Amino acid sequence: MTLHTPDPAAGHASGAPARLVYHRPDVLVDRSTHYCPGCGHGIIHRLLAEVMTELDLPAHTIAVAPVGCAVFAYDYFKVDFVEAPHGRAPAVATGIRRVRPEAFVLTYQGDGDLAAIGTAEIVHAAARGERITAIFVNNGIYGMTGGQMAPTTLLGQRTTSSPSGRDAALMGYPIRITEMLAQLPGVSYAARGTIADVASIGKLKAMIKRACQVQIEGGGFALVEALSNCPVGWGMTPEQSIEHLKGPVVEAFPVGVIVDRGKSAMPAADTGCPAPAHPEA
Amino acid sequence: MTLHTPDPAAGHASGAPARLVYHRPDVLVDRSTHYCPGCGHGIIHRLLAEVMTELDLPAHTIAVAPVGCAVFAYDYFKVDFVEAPHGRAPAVATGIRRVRPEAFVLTYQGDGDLAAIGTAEIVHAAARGERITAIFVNNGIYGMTGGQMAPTTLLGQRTTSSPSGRDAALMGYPIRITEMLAQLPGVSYAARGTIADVASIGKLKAMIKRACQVQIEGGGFALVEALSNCPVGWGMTPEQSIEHLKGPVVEAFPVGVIVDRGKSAMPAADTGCPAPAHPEA
Amino acid sequence: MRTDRESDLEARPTAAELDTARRSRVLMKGNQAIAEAAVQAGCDAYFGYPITPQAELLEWMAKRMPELGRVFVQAESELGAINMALGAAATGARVMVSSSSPGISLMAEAMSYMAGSGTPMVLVNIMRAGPGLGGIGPSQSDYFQATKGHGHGDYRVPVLAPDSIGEAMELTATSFELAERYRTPVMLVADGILGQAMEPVELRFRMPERHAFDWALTGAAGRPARIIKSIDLDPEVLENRNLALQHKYREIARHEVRWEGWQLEDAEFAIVAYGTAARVARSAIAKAREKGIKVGLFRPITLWPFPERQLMRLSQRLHGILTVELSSGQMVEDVRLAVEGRCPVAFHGRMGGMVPTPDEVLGALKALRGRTERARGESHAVAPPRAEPVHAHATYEHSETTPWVHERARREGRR
Amino acid sequence: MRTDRESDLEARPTAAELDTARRSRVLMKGNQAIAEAAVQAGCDAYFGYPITPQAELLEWMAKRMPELGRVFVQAESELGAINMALGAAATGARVMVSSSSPGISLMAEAMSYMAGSGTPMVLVNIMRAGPGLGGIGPSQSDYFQATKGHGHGDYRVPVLAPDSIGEAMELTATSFELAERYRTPVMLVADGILGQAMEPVELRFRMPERHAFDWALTGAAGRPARIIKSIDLDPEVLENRNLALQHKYREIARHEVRWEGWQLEDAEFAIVAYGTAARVARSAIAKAREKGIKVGLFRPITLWPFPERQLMRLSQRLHGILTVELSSGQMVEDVRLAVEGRCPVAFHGRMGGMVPTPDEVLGALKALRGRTERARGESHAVAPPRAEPVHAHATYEHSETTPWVHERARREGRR
Amino acid sequence: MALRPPVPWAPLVIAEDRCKGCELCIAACPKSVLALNRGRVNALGYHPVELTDAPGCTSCAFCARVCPDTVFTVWAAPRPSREEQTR
Amino acid sequence: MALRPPVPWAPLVIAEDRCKGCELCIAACPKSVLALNRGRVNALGYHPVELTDAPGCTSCAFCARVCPDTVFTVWAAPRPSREEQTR
Amino acid sequence: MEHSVVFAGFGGQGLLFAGQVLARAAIKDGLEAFWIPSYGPEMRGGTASCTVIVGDGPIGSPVVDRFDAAVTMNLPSLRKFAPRVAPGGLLAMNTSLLGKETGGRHDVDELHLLCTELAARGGDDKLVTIVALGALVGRLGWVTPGAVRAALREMAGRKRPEIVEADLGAFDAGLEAGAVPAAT
Amino acid sequence: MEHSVVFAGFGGQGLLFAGQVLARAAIKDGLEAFWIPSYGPEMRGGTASCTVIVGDGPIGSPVVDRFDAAVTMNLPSLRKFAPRVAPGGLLAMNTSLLGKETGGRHDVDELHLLCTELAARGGDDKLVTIVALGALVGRLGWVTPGAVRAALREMAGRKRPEIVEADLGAFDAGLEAGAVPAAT
Ligand SMILES: Cc1ncc(C[n+]2csc(CCOP(=O)(O)OP(=O)(O)O)c2C)c(N)n1
Ligand SMILES: Cc1ncc(C[n+]2csc(CCOP(=O)(O)OP(=O)(O)O)c2C)c(N)n1
Ligand code: SF4
Ligand code: SF4
Ligand code: SF4
Ligand code: SF4
Ligand code: SF4
Ligand code: SF4
Ligand SMILES: [Mg+2]
Ligand SMILES: [Mg+2]
Repeated sequence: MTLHTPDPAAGHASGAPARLVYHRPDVLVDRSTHYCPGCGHGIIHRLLAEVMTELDLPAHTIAVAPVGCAVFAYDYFKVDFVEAPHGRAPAVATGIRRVRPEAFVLTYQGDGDLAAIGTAEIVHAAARGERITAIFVNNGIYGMTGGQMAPTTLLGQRTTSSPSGRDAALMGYPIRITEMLAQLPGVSYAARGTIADVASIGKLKAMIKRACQVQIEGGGFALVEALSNCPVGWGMTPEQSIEHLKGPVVEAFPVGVIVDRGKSAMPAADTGCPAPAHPEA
Repeated sequence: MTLHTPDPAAGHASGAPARLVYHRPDVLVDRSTHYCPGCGHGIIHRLLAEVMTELDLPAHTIAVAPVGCAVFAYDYFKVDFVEAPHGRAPAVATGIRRVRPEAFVLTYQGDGDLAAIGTAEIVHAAARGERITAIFVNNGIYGMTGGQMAPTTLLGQRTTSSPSGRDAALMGYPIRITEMLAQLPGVSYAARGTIADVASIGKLKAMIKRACQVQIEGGGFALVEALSNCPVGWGMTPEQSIEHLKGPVVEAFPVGVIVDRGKSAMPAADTGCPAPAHPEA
Repeated sequence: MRTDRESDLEARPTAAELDTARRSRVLMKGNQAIAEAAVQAGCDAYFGYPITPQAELLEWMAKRMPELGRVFVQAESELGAINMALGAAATGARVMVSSSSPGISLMAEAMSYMAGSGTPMVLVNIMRAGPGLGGIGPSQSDYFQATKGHGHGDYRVPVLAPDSIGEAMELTATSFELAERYRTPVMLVADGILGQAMEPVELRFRMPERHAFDWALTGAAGRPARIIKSIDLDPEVLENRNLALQHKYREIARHEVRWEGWQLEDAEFAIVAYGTAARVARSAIAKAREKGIKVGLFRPITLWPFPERQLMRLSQRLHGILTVELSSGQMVEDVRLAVEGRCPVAFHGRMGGMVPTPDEVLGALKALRGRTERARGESHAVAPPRAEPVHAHATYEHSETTPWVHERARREGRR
Repeated sequence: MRTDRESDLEARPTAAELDTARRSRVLMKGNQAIAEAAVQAGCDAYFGYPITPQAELLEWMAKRMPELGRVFVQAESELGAINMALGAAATGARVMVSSSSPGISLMAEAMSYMAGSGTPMVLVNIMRAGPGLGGIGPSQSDYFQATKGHGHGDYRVPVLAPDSIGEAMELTATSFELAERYRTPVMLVADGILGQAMEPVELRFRMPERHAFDWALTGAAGRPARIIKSIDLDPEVLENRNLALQHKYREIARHEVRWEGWQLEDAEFAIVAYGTAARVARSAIAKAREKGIKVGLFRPITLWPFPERQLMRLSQRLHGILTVELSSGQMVEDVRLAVEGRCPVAFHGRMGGMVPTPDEVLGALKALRGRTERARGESHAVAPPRAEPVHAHATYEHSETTPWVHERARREGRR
Repeated sequence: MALRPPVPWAPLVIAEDRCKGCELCIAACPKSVLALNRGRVNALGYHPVELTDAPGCTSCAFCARVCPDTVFTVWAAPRPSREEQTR
Repeated sequence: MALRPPVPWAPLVIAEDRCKGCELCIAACPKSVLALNRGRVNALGYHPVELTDAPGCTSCAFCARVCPDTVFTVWAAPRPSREEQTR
Repeated sequence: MEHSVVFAGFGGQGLLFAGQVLARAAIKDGLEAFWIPSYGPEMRGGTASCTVIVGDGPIGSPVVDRFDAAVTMNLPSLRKFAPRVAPGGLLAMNTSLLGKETGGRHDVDELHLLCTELAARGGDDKLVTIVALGALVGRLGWVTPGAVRAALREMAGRKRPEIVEADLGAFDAGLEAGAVPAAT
Repeated sequence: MEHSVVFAGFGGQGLLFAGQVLARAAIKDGLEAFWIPSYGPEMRGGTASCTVIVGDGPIGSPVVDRFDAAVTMNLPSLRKFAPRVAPGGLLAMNTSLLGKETGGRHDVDELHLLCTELAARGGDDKLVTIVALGALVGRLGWVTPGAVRAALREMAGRKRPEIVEADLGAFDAGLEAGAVPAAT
């Protein structure tokens, strides 16, 4: 890679030493990614890498890669990785979690992976309260296979498998699976952020950090949904895709922390639904 | 079968004709079932049969049998039946629904079937708002395979696969899947009833009836969860099992109508969770 | 990243074009041609889930089926898709599902149910390289799965394997016919090349006749209720059910074997190959004939039922057989079962999305000829010991690199 | 309804009993014996989902594993279970999963992933009758699935088939050994009878040696990160990966074939059978020997790698082979591949949960002897035409009822 | 189907051969007029239920509504006519 | 890693060969000091981004935070010391 | 020597248990044994059965052409298994439930046992199948009564020590009833 | 007669399209054709390629040992495919991007094309691969220019009628450039 080679002794014109404001986290492998120009996966990878570095996680992380555009995630992080079959990352992570209590266990899944084929696995990992941190990249489409409709595709959105736009009567409604999961008592933390602008990116990073901390502190299942873009699948320029994200996408999928139960299992009714009693019968 | 053969001309001693208060619905095949003594499946079968008769459904019903103790349901109803693989009844029903718009489509599933292995299928049938009526028999256990833990087993409950009682830390929390599904905009009706006493049985029947009417009226997905017993799997007499049902089970799984959107898709926030917006973007 | 298919949409014939261009030659992509053939064969419902290199089939259906007021559902998964198909087919609808290798694996249980309960359906597998997530290159490594193992229990499904896009269209109609005639799921298998390539095809479609089904679920109005199921807990009853299945399979094996011979009349050698491998074999045979090697092509079109007797008879007058596959050697077992030692059987295969070239196949053929000539020479003296069968000399290109790869992979922990 | 197993709990040896009774004979149920053998073999984690006739295996683990501070998870499904196993095994843990036929079908994709990525794991299939939901009676109709098709792609897994509960315990330990030695999933298959029956067993357990794995995911502390995967989109790289796999399979085939011969020394005929069918064959052989028929047993213990060369050598001096299976005839294909026409191969099978009786097998053996004697008589005049192989005379009990069942089934719409 | 009342008059028709002796009806009967007949075993191998006190039965059909095995058909005495009621 | 500032002084180190020309940084830069260099094509085949006005850059790192390809390393001029600030 | 017996009847009659006791006793006597339940889904109150094979060498087929003995505790079992007893074999019947029913076989030894009554003598009239086991052992002597008693003590003792004595009593009552040829 | 050509370059250069135009033209000329993309996952801006085989009889192998022609539109493609051109075959190169690069082959006909410049002449400097297609046709004459023009009109006309003229211009520019031996 070509860098402007710095002079070891260099500083600002003022003579005082310059301050490093931002640099790529060490845990990222120094190579270019396979993602399309402007794809949010890159941003989310970087945030995750920053958080892992800040929390000193890389050396004891075991991560699970999905099947989706992020299938090659293992090529970009200097951490141990296993590739899960499409949708099964939460089950794979459960297996790791149970035999490696000391490891930091991380999954990274797309919306087709997590909210379609892998629905049963994510629901039950959450219900079991598996001590896992899940990063859920919702770009409302199947990026890798050529832009087909995902369960999170907006109504009216055209994709290669909904050529006249998603029609609720035939194709159902977009699923807000994070809200659904947040109801489960085993879930310690659930939040939705987005990469739509610099401020949101900052908040998203804070969510990811909290979701990792919850695991370190011994809490249950933690999930962060990151609303992301897919310029190619959406048929937009990267900039257009960001505008679309800021508008209709965020409208359909409200951002914010949905639940933060920390270490405590199942506090009452904070999802607005009556809490189950668990008699020791 | 031995019946006290009635005399055609018989009436009450008063000489006036006697009134028929209750008789088994015609749609039930006149044979004894394979269910254990006191098993709620029998009661729920009967309620369903009554409702089908009252709504004149049998001749155009196509029903889907699960894998579970109710796998032989097709032996007891005089309606067309297809057997689904374990957990896949909602997908099978979707296939029927799409090619037979005029049929009444019914599924009947146990809690292992619907809330464990079939989680993805039920969630997505609900999300698509498939015009299907689903009867969900939650007896908190895997009856057919010998009484193992189900996702709905109560905390502390001993089963053959949780011999020292269900422990949330290792086996997770009971899932209230009907509440989860009720969040989805495609769900027209979701309710939970029980067979714990005569009054509840009456209410449960009303729920089943409403869930069938919703389909007839052209609504979306309709689901009735019936809290039931499994005397054999719970290691109780039928009476004890009913007491248990009335107590801890109903406490953990509150009965009542959770959502009734009728034909309209997704009215706001009646599950206490923010409603998604669906921009036609 | 996405699998780049930039000009697909441009190349897609419009519906109008399809109508007016009947019987003329149109450039069509394999995936789309199969889909359109299904549409024209009267497919009532399609259920699928995206996967490369099959996605254009699903996408074509996403457009065409709703246009015609028919059913298209993108399921939540392959499990969803195949079970939707089970439901729709149980009502007597003409149903198709498509996927590629990993997705097909997920359908094993339901396929066994459909076979067991006699539910007609056409399943298309545009095979890619495995195992696991593998790659998306063309492959024939799901031969065993299609013809033998897949789901549990004693069942088989007819498996059709076209070697051109035109034949794929024809066999799509045939698949529906077989499915309904025998009340069975049918598989149509092609590798990724046939799915992705374009060839000129004649738009000659065929709509199999519709029959009234006395088993279909339509609501028990005015008749006893019907049940579609595969369970029978009484072993004697279940055995009878299984015997009926085996009887059906014998009927299929008797009536539905399909294969093609080419240049076999004077052949001393035959290449046995199907699908894309058969096309490569054709080119290799042309080259071999130029060099005076008398070789022909034996191309199974039904992989199950395998043209066992036909190949058996042929093998009696051959010096040797070379089986060519895009796999480690799967169909070659059926070849050997048919041949049962009547002549030597050699194998040449490529894996992982690699396709053998005609020169490679020619090389393997020459090697076989060399060995058999030596053996035949010796056999004039003593009968050749059968202990070391010729098929043991399978050729895998680059197989000398194997141990090294193995080692490196181990060292890097990247298996 | 439930599958009645009223006295299981009473019959379960307590942990104390197990400890003190080492090397003494204890009555144990197959499912429980396999489970306990796994526990004693150092199994770190078990993942499962209930299904008859395997449930007691899961239940045993539910009790024992937590007692020992090890991992037991009842997964949400078989897909969940096998993928949990994939994750746990990727970290180097010793992992077991068990199920029965329909549940095994659901594991096809993940098995392909594990084979492709080199993840060791032991999968137990207590086979029941199929296809579909079928029944819960004993069966061997998943032979093809275990040895060939199951998942997609060019992979195989070692398959071990005990014929007694004691051997099942021994082979459980062996399965872990093979899995770790070759970095591969291994299957242990038994039919429902072996799972459900009780036999006295010696509590002789074996704990395979533990090795440090240079590939296991443990956190990339002080070493480069490790990746466990099966994907490689570059066909050349993926082909190399596949060649390495095939190399491994050749190694396994070379070193790990297991089989047992019984009364073969002077045998003119052999019965080839495994598992419960081999026990029936033993009784039939005893009866046959009383009648002066010189017959022995060839019992494959590894179904893959099949003892091909051993059977091939044996077949050179036999008059005929009878293959007996609880299936429509699956292993018989591997028998024929080994024999390649060197002697006639007949088949006798039962399906649907039925088990052949010794008398039945004896009958089939006599029929084979009759046919081969006739053929040998003729062959003194002219070489026998190979066109009609003897294995075509497969016997299925009651097969004459087949068409009738078929018809009735159709009429009632109850297929 | 037992769509005519039994003779001699009784409010219940009991399909005895289908009874599994679970006793749920017995628990549900507000008048306590049901019991298992311990002296008989039906074809399924159970002691079937019997009505111990026919006049005590109010035809409330609670028994029928809780019975999992559709054992009961319930008849009621004719309702007094409106005329009779007002009298 | 570019953990020392570039010479001659510039607030950004741009890993040009990793840039895919998506222009997200350009849209995010509050000072509009970034642009694609249409005169160059990098190894990936894209026009890479460049800093058009180094003094205009405030080192806010917005560009780095939106870039999906971790192209930027951002340096800031030394902060005035507390002394300087109070002066 | 290899002997086979089937125990068949209703689900609640303790058939699987009785079979296991026999198998355990065989082991104590130094024999081989094989116990296999009909593990199909059976209703409570439906039919259940198990087969036990005891022998002095390794047990071959778990499936036998003909049983050397059948213990039939209800009518469906009698109907099903009477025809499958080997000529000269033993057909033990629970006369308390079967009354005047017979197996319709003239080439087997039909043993009519008032199991309920005999069990009551032992102290618990539910232990009908243990009575039948006793009779089988008394009649055929495949295993020693001492081994059965030891097995009973171990097995019943573990989970329900309160009825060990009743079990032993039922066994002894059956043993005695089996030892003399029954009047048909 | 059977001819094969590979079109290879960056994902956005219209390679798959150009290949399809050639295949369509072949059909119009009464020939057989086979078009196959390298359908691997390719980044935008990564490499993409397709192979076209035209012939007067049924097309056999979709995979060829050596190409009769290669159209290489960027450096990775040149490096990959130059060695795979058959001796005496054609190696067309996009000199606008490749500059002074050569295929290093002395036994093939190297055709250097300033594709961008030639395309600009036709009206749209993006249509580089259509230029190369023109040159290929001009040089080798596998199909008639008329058939290509008709195919271009049909295919470009359907989705982007506004650039049909530019496409035709680019094709003609390439045709001309291909017709005379290029100076290397
Ligand atoms: C069992 C199976 N089904 C389908 C596929 C094909 N496939 C690969 S990625 C993918 C979905 C990708 O979508 P998503 O999870 O949203 O990830 P994205 O690419 O959008 O980041 C699919 C369906 C597969 N590899 N395996
Ligand atoms: C794929 C598959 N896995 C497991 C089984 C075994 N099985 C049969 S029924 C059942 C669960 C039954 O529980 P539930 O759905 O709650 O029904 P219930 O019997 O309690 O009414 C299971 C796991 C199966 N038949 N198929
Ligand atoms: S296809 Fe979409 S999600 Fe995938 S890399 Fe490209 S832009 Fe990103
Ligand atoms: S096992 Fe339980 S659910 Fe099944 S029939 Fe018996 S009581 Fe009912
Ligand atoms: S009808 Fe009412 S009162 Fe009469 S027996 Fe039934 S529950 Fe008792
Ligand atoms: S509820 Fe029904 S089955 Fe139970 S005892 Fe009463 S009548 Fe018999
Ligand atoms: S650091 Fe801020 S001002 Fe400077 S280039 Fe980046 S975004 Fe613009
Ligand atoms: S955001 Fe990154 S990749 Fe995109 S143009 Fe800017 S520097 Fe290049
Ligand atoms: Mg996505
Ligand atoms: Mg249940």
